[in-house]
Amino acid sequence: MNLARNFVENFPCFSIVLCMVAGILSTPIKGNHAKRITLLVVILVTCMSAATFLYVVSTGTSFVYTMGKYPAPWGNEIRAGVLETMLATVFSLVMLFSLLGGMDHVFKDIPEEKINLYFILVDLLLSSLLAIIYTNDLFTGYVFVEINTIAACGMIMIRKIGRSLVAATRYMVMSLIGSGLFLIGLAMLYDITGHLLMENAHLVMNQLVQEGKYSVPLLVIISFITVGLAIKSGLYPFHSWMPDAYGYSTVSSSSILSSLVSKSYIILLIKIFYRVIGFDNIVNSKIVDVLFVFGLAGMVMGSVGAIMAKDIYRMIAFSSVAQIGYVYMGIGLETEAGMVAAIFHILTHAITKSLLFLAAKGLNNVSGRKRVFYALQGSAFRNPLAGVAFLVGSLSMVGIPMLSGFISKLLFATAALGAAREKVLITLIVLAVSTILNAIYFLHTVVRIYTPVHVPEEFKNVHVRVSKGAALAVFSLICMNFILGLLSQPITDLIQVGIAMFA
Amino acid sequence: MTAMYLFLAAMLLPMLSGLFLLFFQGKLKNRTLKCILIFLVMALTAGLTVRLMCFEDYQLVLWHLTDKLDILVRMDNMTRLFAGMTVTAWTLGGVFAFEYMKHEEKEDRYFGFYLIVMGVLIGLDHAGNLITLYLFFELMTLSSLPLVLHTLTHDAVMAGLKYLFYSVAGAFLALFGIFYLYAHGAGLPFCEGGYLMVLDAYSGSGKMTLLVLMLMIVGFGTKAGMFPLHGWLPTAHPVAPAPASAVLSGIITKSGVLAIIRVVFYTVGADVLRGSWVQYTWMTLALITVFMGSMMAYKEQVLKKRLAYSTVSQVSYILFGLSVLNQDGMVGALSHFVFHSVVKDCLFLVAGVIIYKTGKKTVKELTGIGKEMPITMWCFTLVSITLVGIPPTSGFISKWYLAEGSLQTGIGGYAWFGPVVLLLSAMLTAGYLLPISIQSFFPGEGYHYQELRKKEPNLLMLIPMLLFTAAAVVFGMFPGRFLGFLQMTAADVIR
Amino acid sequence: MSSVYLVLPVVLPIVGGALMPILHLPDKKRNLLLEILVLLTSAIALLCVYRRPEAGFTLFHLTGNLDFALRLDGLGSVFTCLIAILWPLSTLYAFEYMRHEERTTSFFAFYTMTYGVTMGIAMAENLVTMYLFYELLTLVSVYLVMHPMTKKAIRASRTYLYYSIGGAAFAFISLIFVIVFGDTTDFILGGVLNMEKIGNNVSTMLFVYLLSFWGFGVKAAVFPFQGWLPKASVAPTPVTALLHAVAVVKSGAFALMRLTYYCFGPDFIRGTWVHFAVMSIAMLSIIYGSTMAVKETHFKRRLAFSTISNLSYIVLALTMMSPLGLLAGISHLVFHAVMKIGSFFSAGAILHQSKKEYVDELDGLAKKMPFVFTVFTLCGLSLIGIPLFAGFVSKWNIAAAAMEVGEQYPYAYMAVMVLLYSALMTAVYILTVAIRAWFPDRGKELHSNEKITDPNWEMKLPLGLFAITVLVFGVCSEPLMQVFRAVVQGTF
Amino acid sequence: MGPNLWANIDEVAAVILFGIGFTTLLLHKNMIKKIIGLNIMDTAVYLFLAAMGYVDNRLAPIVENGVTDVDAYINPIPSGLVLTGIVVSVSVTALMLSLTIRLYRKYHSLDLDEILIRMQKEELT
Repeated sequence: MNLARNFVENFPCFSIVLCMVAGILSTPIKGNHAKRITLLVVILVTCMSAATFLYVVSTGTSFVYTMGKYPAPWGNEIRAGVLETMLATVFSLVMLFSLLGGMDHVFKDIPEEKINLYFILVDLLLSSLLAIIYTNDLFTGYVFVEINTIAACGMIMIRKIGRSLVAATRYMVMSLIGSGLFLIGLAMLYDITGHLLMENAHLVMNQLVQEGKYSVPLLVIISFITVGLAIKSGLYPFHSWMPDAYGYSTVSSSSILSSLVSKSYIILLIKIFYRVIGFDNIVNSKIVDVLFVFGLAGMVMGSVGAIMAKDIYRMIAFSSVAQIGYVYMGIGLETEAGMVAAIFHILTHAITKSLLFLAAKGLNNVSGRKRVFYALQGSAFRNPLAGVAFLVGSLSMVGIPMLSGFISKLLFATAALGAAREKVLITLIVLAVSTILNAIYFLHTVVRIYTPVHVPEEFKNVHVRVSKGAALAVFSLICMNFILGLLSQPITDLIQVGIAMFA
Repeated sequence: MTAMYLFLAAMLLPMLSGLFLLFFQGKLKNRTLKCILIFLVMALTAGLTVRLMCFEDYQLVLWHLTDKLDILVRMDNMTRLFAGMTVTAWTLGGVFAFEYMKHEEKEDRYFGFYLIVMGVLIGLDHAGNLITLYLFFELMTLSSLPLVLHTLTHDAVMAGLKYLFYSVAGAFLALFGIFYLYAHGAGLPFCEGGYLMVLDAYSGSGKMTLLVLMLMIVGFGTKAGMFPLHGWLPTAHPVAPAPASAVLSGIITKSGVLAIIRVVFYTVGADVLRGSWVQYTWMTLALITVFMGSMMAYKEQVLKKRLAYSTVSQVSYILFGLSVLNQDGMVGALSHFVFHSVVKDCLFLVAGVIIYKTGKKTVKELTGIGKEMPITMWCFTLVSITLVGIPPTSGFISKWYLAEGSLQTGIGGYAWFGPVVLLLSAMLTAGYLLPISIQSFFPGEGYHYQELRKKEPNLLMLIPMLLFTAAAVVFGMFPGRFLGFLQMTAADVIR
Repeated sequence: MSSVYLVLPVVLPIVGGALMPILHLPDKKRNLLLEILVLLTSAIALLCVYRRPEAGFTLFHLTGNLDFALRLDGLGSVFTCLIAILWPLSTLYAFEYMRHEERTTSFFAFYTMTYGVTMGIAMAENLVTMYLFYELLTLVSVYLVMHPMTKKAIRASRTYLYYSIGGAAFAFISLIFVIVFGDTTDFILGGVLNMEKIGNNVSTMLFVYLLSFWGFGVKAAVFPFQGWLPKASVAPTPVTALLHAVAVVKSGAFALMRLTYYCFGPDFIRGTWVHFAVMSIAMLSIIYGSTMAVKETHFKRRLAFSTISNLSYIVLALTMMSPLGLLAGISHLVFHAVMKIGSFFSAGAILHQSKKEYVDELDGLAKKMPFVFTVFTLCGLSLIGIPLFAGFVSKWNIAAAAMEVGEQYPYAYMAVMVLLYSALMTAVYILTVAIRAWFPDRGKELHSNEKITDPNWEMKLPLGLFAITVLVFGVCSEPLMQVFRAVVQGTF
Repeated sequence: MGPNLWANIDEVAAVILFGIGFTTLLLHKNMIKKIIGLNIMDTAVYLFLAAMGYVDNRLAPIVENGVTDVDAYINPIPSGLVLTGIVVSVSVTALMLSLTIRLYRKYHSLDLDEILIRMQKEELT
């Protein structure tokens, strides 16, 4: 038993390493094999994360896994609590489904010789994601953030069309600025605390706060770190790169990027809030209110952008701007309920967004790959599965009960009532407004794809047969959506437990 | 119980036979037979109504519409008066129509609705509480509409709509009052002198009640062509076929009067109004209407229109008589109601005869028509004199009482101002009626006697006219018992 | 009987409708099957009302203290009966009407699903469930609006979609507040708010009530969110009649009843600024609706405007915040359903038989199709509120309620005035049609040569029944009123 | 403030450098300049770290001729961080450069706005 324990405790670190190894292995071999290896790895990682998750839930405590032979406060640690493991599981699942769903497009979009490279990047990305989720060491966090960025950028630019190159560039620049700020923030943090491990830094931090020393540098540090990560995750005013980056890379990339990568930074941020600086200190420094305001702005402006958008991908991309706005709004509520809502929404959005991207691709395929809306007229009848997927995704985003979107809306709203008085009504009203905007662009598209008349002649009798993998992926994503929508109670409970474990 | 069945019979018999006639339009080919049948129905109804009038006063609940709303009929002097007048005028008008409608199309439709309205009116006259009154009031509006637009010329249809919307608007004004009064316990049957004062539900809401009463008076006054909602009358009456317009201004306008009587004297009680702003406004409106009506009539050249305007002014005599809120005024009003109905019926019938025989419409054309149809024009002249109110005709009596009433009120201005206006308008009446008969009998120069040929109508038309004329004159000569009846009625209404 | 049966009336039509497109049946078979399905559902629903299970039935547990649950209380039963009786009739009518249309299968599929969803609204035990079905109703009924698939229809359907979802979004706010500040989300006559929990948030609460009043009111087309309704009358008549006279809009009014009397509670709102605000909103929409109806010359759209004003009668009655008001609201809810569906079906029959859509084309048409026009005239008179017709009774109730409230807040007298104004307008826009049809101007009878007749029995039967109902309820509404009174006192 | 500032002159210099790099990366249109800015920024951070970790008159943390006393050496961790950081920044720079090359090949320009314009043109055609 005890042995089994220790064995399970190796899983997090092992899965990270496994991904890297897979990446290295895939270097010399051909695309097809790389694909198999990657899928295998992702599945393995999923299983391991799930196992760890169950294990942590059963023990009810988080565990720390020391890497290398140096103990704290020096060495380099990995920490696995309920939240981390759950996120890891969900992320790797979504990753798997996004890959499956977009597989045939990967082979279409990407030049033959580059395919194995693509899968290497995927492996790298997964490993960095896991690392960011698990890490207990700030600097490791930074390193993997960078790796994450590089991998993501590679996944965007691997498709050799002009726009994706430019998008990659802009993405790169933005996130480099972000990581620059993050790095300097870390450096200063290290400067005043003298620690890189989260617990120890936290201890010192509390001490400093009690003594009231370094209040100004502390504020600077918090704002640097927060702003840096916010920029990287594409909070509203810094979203300019998003639409192109998501809109023009191959579908798997865009779904992975939009649903996982940008979220991983938020998770790191939350982690730092709780485990390093301490949530009370964060609240005291008014930085969160800034997040709140930008979050609200994002909720509205993102949707407006989506309404303006000229093609379906950009529309969905803009909607993720809005969704990230939701998450930051939740964080900005400064309550635990808000945090729970935010994290739940991260899950919701991860699932729904990837579903939407896959669906959009499927619809776009039967519409002559035209990047215009009218081409989509009636496409849901040409590709029923994609149609249903898009329907479910949209409804979830609009927040129809029984789907995950409704629950996160519910959580946000309930959290809002617990928040500071001046935030209550504004939050609720902005929620309502952004719901209406969501309805406007998503349901408009739904109506369009389900309109069997005025269909452009050339697509009248286009029919596409969806590969089993894609079908499976879409189907299971839909199921996950319903599961989150109907059985949300245990999940929210777990999230609460996880946050409790953070402290 | 028998009363109930009799009443139902009296009300439903004409209605059902009317509906029957509507359903089988043009099926009954033999015209004579049809006319006889219709006449029988009307006569029978009249008989039944008279029989009902002979009963003691009674109240019957026909039906519970909801827990608060009852359909309730009631027999009292007011009912007797109005019901009696109605059936008489209606039957005679019907008889006249037998001949007149020959030159109109779709006479079956006409007679059908004519009968239905008769039934409705009987119901209206018997109405025993506000809601029943309102019910029959609305039904009357709707069912009398086809009579107005019977000719289906564009004017007729438009006039019909105008009539409809004015009446409905008025009815709704009144309905507001009914809502209000019911909320204050006015669900009970009418009773002489009103009962609202004594209810405790009423206590304290005096101001609102007055306002509501004003609304109701104006609302019901619409049917009676009272200013400001008189606009429909001069448009609607002339376009209808002559017998229709006769009963319209003879009887249907009076239903407005009845409604006001029922509200003021049988529900709220005159004391509530006496001396209030409502009474003054009411009197003023009545007087305005009296004067304006006769002015317009004086200016009008089309005969039927002129008569219609005259109706406007004459009916307001009645309203004025009521508005003074004393017994003499009441007597005057009621008597004028009877006389005016008789007279106005007769006048319209004459106009009808002229149109029927010669097709002449405007006053100018009537020069010398007295030579062609002397009897007709004699009727015309006599009743005109009555209407003007030259003693010893009936009109004189009623106006005398009206003047008496207004002098008794002792309200500074009105006391003498009322009679003055009445006098003025009497002169105007003379001015717009008598010249017609004069020029019709004395065409003067340039009238070609050689072209003269008798155009006297047949008996079907003559008899009604003659009867009306006779009535007008006789009432004037021997008013005694009739006035006694009226005084009795007035006495137990106004204490 | 066991509360499990409550699920059937909701689920049967939804599933049945969903299956329709899958088993490709020939029209005749399909219609038969559908009619049977609908009748069966209605039967079960009525049975449920007749032998009413006291307990509710929880479909499943959502989160926290939120579950999706069905239960029949007084108000719910009334609405259930209304739908259960009207739906089979209009389905019958729809068969004939849709005979020559395309895509009938999908049409009927959604038509039937809508039935189930509406049942769900009627039977919802708590606010969350009602919200769920409220959203679903939008989604299933939107196809029916866009069914003609003309550009106009699609645009109309979009407008409908945005309005309703938007409304729901605001209604959602109230849901949250009730969850947090109420003892429970279940519907309890007199409201569930917990004053301790509210504390000093009363003003916020009132504001939220206003928001959600508008939110749910969107479906009931209260001012200024009435825009979608006239647009939506491009839909086939059975839809306009049933959805925009009964199912959808009435669900809106029903939701408002639930919100006002079963969640917030009239006592909470009576006398506050919100009370007068909502009253004024209702009055505004009455005036707007009836005036526009007079202006409108397209027959069905005219009726749609009339629906706007009549719905606001119901809302106005509700806003009296008194038991009498609720009673009046319920009675008008029922009676208006009957008479409006009657007049809509007449309009549809006219459209279907003679292809005439505009009021000024109807001169003398009554001679050709007397039956339809008789029905229309009767329903019309009832709409105006002539005594002896159903409409009068409900209007009387509304006025009575207003008068009662007027004692305390004289502002309510305004309500009666508005009522009478709109009654006059109703007279104008209904009777002009009737008179044109029965008594056309000379030489305006355009139809002397056209072959136009009354429709066949499938259309006539519902029409006749509606006309009869209007008359019957007009003459003896007392038994029904007793039921309603029981509902209002919560003793049903 | 004055002496305090002088005492931490390295950190101050680092922060100023960081600012310069940051603005260059953010505002310059030219890709190459952006990259240079990026490097300046990173270097600034390394300077900051190094200055932080440096203790006067001690040796670099490399064990020489057997001196194992901890006090003989400066704090090794910052140096470690710097090394790691350099690796990261090098790789990032490489990536950026490769991107730049690709962009240049495609649009024959290094100016980002120019590139955007040409891209739109290309899509229109």
